[in-house]
Amino acid sequence: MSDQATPPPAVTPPPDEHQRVEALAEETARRESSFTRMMNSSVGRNLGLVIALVVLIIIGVATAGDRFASVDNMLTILRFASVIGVVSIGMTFVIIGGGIDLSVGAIVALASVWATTLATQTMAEDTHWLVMVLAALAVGTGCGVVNGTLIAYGRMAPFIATLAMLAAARGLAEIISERKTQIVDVREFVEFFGGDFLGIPRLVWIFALVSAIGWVLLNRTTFGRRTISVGGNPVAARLAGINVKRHTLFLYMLVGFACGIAAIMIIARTTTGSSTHGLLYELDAIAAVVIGGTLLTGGRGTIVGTVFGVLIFATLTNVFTLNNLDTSSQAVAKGVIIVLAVLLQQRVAARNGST
Amino acid sequence: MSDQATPPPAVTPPPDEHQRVEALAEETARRESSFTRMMNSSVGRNLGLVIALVVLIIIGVATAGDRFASVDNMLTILRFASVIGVVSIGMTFVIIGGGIDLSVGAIVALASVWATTLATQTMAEDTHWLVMVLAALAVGTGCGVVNGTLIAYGRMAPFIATLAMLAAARGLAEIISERKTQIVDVREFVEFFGGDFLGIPRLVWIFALVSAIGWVLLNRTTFGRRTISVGGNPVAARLAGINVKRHTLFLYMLVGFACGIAAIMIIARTTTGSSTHGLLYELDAIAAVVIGGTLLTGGRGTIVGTVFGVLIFATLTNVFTLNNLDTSSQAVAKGVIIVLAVLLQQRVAARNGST
Amino acid sequence: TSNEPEEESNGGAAADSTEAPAGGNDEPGETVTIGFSGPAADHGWLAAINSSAQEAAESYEDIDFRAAEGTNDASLQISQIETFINEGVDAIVLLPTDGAALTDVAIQAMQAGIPVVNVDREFSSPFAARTTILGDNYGMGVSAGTYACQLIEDNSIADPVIAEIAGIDALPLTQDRSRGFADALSDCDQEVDNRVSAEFTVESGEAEASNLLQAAPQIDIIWNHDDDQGVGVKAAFENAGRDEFFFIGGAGSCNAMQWIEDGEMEATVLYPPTQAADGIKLARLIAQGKSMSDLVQVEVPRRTVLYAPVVTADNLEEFVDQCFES
Amino acid sequence: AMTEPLLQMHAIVKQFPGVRALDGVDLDVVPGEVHCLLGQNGAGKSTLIKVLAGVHHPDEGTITWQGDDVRLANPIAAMRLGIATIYQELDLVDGLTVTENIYLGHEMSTLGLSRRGDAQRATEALLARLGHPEISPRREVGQLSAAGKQIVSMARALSHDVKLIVMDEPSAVLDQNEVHRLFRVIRDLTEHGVAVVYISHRLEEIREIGDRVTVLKDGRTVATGLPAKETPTAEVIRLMTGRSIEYVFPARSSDIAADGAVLEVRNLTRPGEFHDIGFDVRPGEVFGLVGLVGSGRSEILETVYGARKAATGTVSIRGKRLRVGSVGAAVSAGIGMAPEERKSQALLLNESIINNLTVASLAKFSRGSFVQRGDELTAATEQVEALDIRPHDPTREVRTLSGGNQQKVVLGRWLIKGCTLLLLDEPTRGVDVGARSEIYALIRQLADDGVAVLMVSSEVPEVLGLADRVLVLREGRTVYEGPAEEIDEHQVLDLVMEGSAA
Ligand SMILES: Nc1ncnc2c1ncn2[C@@H]1O[C@H](COP(=O)(O)OP(=O)(O)OP(=O)(O)O)[C@@H](O)[C@H]1O
Ligand SMILES: Nc1ncnc2c1ncn2[C@@H]1O[C@H](COP(=O)(O)OP(=O)(O)OP(=O)(O)O)[C@@H](O)[C@H]1O
Ligand SMILES: [Mg+2]
Ligand SMILES: [Mg+2]
Repeated sequence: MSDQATPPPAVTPPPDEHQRVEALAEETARRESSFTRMMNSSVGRNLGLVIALVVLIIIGVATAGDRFASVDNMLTILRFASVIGVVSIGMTFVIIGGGIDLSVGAIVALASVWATTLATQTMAEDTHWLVMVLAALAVGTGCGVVNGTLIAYGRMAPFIATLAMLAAARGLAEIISERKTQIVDVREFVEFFGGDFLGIPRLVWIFALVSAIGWVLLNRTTFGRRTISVGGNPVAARLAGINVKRHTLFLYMLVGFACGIAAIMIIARTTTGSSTHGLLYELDAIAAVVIGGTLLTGGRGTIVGTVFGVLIFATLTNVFTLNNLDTSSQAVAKGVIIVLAVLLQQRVAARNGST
Repeated sequence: MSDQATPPPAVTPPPDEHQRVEALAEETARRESSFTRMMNSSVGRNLGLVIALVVLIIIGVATAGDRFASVDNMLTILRFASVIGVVSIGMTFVIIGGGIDLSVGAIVALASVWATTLATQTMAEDTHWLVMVLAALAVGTGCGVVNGTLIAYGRMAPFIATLAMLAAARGLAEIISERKTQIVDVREFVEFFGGDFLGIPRLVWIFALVSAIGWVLLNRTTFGRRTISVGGNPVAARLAGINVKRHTLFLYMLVGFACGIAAIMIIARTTTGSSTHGLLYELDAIAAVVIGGTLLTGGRGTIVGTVFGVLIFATLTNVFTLNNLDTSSQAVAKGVIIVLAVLLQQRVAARNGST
Repeated sequence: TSNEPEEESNGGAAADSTEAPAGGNDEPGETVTIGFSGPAADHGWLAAINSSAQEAAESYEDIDFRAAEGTNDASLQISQIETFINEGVDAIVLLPTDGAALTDVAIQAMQAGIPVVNVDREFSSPFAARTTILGDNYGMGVSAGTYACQLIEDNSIADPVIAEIAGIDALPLTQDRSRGFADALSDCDQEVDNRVSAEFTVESGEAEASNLLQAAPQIDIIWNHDDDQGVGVKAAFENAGRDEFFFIGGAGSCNAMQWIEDGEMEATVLYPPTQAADGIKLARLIAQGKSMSDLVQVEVPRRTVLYAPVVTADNLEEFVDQCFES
Repeated sequence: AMTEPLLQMHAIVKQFPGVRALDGVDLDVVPGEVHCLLGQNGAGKSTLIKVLAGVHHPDEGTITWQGDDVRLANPIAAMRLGIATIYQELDLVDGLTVTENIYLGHEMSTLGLSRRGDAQRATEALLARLGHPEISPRREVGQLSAAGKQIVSMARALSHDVKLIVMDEPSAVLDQNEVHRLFRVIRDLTEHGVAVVYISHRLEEIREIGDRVTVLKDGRTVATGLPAKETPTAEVIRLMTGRSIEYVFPARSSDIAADGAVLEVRNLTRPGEFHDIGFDVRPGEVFGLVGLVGSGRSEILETVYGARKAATGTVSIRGKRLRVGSVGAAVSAGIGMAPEERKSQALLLNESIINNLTVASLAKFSRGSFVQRGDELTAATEQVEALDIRPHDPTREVRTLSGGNQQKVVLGRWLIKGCTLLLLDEPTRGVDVGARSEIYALIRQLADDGVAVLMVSSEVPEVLGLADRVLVLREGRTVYEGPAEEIDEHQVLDLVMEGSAA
């Protein structure tokens, strides 16, 4: 700085070299644009998963032929995928938001039991099925509020807070149901949710709907974008004036709500509410989400990836059963396949420079 | 900048402004030094846990009197704590190192089955018990190698890699044992590990030993230091010349080895190897570690905290049993107590300005 | 299984859970503390086990009942038994998560002078229990298999497709049931064509069954190990609109009995959870030094194996009041 | 002839556990001025502006905005008033696109649905205004260079309808040419009556862009409203540091071993980053890499260090070839590196000074892999004294140190290990005048002790002043290599832009 010497020469607007770099970047982009576009589209980013799923389907057809390829079987797979799928969509948001929820399975159980005891005991026959629906959703969201409050405002580690909820919710479910399976005698309910629409089970429709809404929510709304910032860089989010605590609370309410929906679906599927519903959903859901390419550290993830993750696991189970594989071999195969799928996904992603 | 001409004057160490700020800080530090020291000692940092444990014990004495306070009961608690305890120590390292291992329970099962089938089938009667010990340790470490390789060199998310191992290891355990419980007829083995030493069960000695070694390893060795660096800031660790990948591999080998020890302990405890051993150990261990104040994000944690975490859970279960609380209420109570313990721990920690 | 040439009594125990035994055994005696530990009540049948034990205990004011947290972790259950030993209870009723794994601690109890009543899953040593009440898992499979053979014969089904929906595969009891089923089938030169295993839960039952139905487009006979998961299995049948097969159940829940009555189920093989109640009653007798007055022996017999009868529409009313809510 | 003030901060006090960061600060800003905020590391500048941004709440003091007192409960409140802030630590979300980052918190949306088209266009306009139309609004911020991110932060500030923009060391990651571009934007703003609070450790910038200066020391205002153009630099430094530093570079030592080079780099290439780079560094020599941001300087350093894999070319230490892409090999060959981004690449923020100092040389302080904590402590204490790292308390968590002292810790790490070649990437980024001259002296001292130093800096004068020889890069290619004396700042600037002018 020194002397009050010569002012800097009027530098003519220097063509910044960034122009070069980025221009170069742009150019490269343009050259392979169509390809790149595709690659950066959700499908592209999940190409590895697509491949994995396709391979699975081929195996299915090869080993089980029409028994696999039949429409009925496809619907079976989808119906099976739909319940855990809805939970996984909710889980995706929590994980992108930098958290995790181990209590989803327990919440599903509690919600299912609460809703069905309403039907079977409190009001007996004359329960309108809407009451059950509302009960399930309310219970699920309620549990989410508790989780969210403990984590956002009580500053508890999500893992431990939701682990506590896991224990508490299942216990409560057992107490309420007196450990008896609650059979639903509200036929309208079962018929409505168990039934088909345009030849496709309503459960599958619900899953599709939830996924679509989830996708829009994550990619097209301020809530979704804020979720990414809260998970990716909470400090920046706060500096940007986002109420991180409240947003976190919302995230756990969201997954709780999803569990409520899942509870309704499972009641419809099994015609029962039970404290044993949703066992180990937490692991299945998280696995689907992570296989789908969402980072457990938060800040990155896709709904499409999660849907693929769910479908892969569902198809896997189905193929195993069709081939009459015993549980143990299934477990081993499952482990190996998870590894292969993820490695494949990584290699492909790396090749496309995405991730 | 200009005049590079003038020679540099002997720059006298400048009275940097920090002198004030930091001097002040130092002063404050000195004032409460003794207190601070204590607070930063492992015990201090875990004061909240100490309190929680004490409270539990008081409750135990109040509700169950001598039935709780008796030496036998204490040993029962410790014996129960020791198996999961050993696993938790290993888990502590992985988590501080920035990872997680969901496969511990499955590895324990596989190691127990492998070791016992060696004894019951391959060599029948004349197996020397050392063979079993070695088998268990080898299997555990081997699984760790697989986990570590997939995570460090295959760049898989620890959660998903170890989840795959969970499935695979249990499946394998079932296949090896043909789903039959393997009864150990090598009496020396059972008598040695099941027996007492100085009136205290050898299982408890093992737990104590493993904890002590773990403490030294974490706090007094280069390995421990590197673990903290790797978990705290992998990039910095790498640029400081630490071989992060290899270290990560070692961490998973370590927890695998711990699982091998745990397998030996559970064989001694149950006189059997079974594919159902170690069910849900992953959750229990992680819960103990996290309750113990270790950050799931890595870079921070204490062995002492983990030990307290383990003891708290074990005592909790024991107090429940003594008061013959029904399972469901126990689950609910457990959830509530976890929350209270953690919140307490946080408040105390906050008050001491630590964490 | 025990190689002791001890006297066996069949069925009796199952009966006395409902109708109170004759004689003075129900008159209050000295108060005895009985510790009970069973697996996690994670499905209906086990829940019924716990509750029936609870009820049996409450029906006597001279029983001080202690129930430990149900668990599937052998290690934890061992520590619970140790706790009972430390407490010095008068008797222990134990339904082990795994018979072999709990044997040593049971022996410790016996050596500590605490009689152990072994329920359902048998210890690996005869010295581990004062008396043993077994549901006969192998026999259950045999009954189911035999009945299946009979169905095939009566309905003269040509090369029938037989499916099995097992319970948790990792459990020895599931293995026994499947083995019995297979053995019985082989007597009429049949075998299981499709097999899946659920987890005793309604949900898993539904999931596995719906996949099974896809695996086998046409089925003649399905044996489902457990009526509790059977609720889900039936839901799957309805979802898929399939009912071409004979549906045989297991355990004998009230739901199953209802289905049989409504003709929605062919039969179910009884596996009464009341054995826990029997366990409590016997434990009380042993602890009070009484005998089973409705037996000739002066002492409580060493081993009781519950018979696993097949309940069909024909003999339903015999058994319907033994059913358990799940 | 000042109009009535836009902002008045009076007697602001902010207390952190153990630290009184602000101890009665006054600041007043009038519309259309560039108000420079000066002070050493830890003086409280960032804290003050965080108070102004509603991030920290002052323990005492008043804030007056356009005449009326205000309480800034949260960042939103400040934004609503028209105060926008560019923070020192980049405050962007890697997972979001440029557009999304710019409008984070005040998204363009209807009923929660993003209006992506509008935002897209608005972003393009903003970036154009900043002279960076080439940055694609759709690009993920994680893919931008440090400089690129800084541009986005600026666009973010401009995206608000602002009366006052606070810039906390915006030039730290910018090269001269970027800085001038930034200044044009600032002038454009002030012409429209927007006020700017500008923080920087580069005093020459203050003189160029500033109107008035406020100096902080020890969390107190020691001078305010000084005319930026007139006040002599020496005076400013004296106010900041409470002493007078001749702001110059230590003399070069004449005796650079003419013999064998320590480091030999031959046709080093990483497509897209740098091409066919070759040079030698001899013992006792300070060798500087000059170039614009993005010219690949960091990449070259990181490649020499093995943190990046060279596509082609070789790196040799004392004639022995290094294994490609292995940091371990480099370190054991005696190379040390102080990377570009201190916090994210070098420091274990939650660890003590000790652990940070010894992390690279644990082997040295361990017997049979048991850490000899005694030896460790002694060595660390020595370094702390030698480098005058404040506080002189090796057990302090590095997180609580100021930028300058953190940088010293990073250097100390390699001094303790003792290395033959030291790679320094932006060694004085964000470091105050006092600490700077100390670090300069330290670097020269190392060289005189026979260490070879390879340094990168975006401040051309710094490189020219400190280095014996320099290598000038343009677009990843060598355009000049030779003694530093034989080339001056403007020649360098011409070189790095040469040809592309038009
Ligand atoms: N969050 C915090 N917690 C505790 N102490 C803090 C915190 N933030 C800043 N400090 C302390 O307050 C003092 C002022 O910090 P500040 O960042 O404002 O200085 P600065 O002038 O911005 O320094 P630099 O020029 O390096 O950015 C320093 O001593 C710093 O250690
Ligand atoms: N993480 C990244 N992803 C993609 N491109 C990057 C990344 N980091 C840097 N680049 C690009 O690589 C080139 C060199 O980056 P960089 O800015 O580090 O060079 P530099 O000369 O060291 O400049 P600086 O001194 O500011 O670091 C630039 O074009 C930059 O855009
Ligand atoms: Mg600052
Ligand atoms: Mg750089």
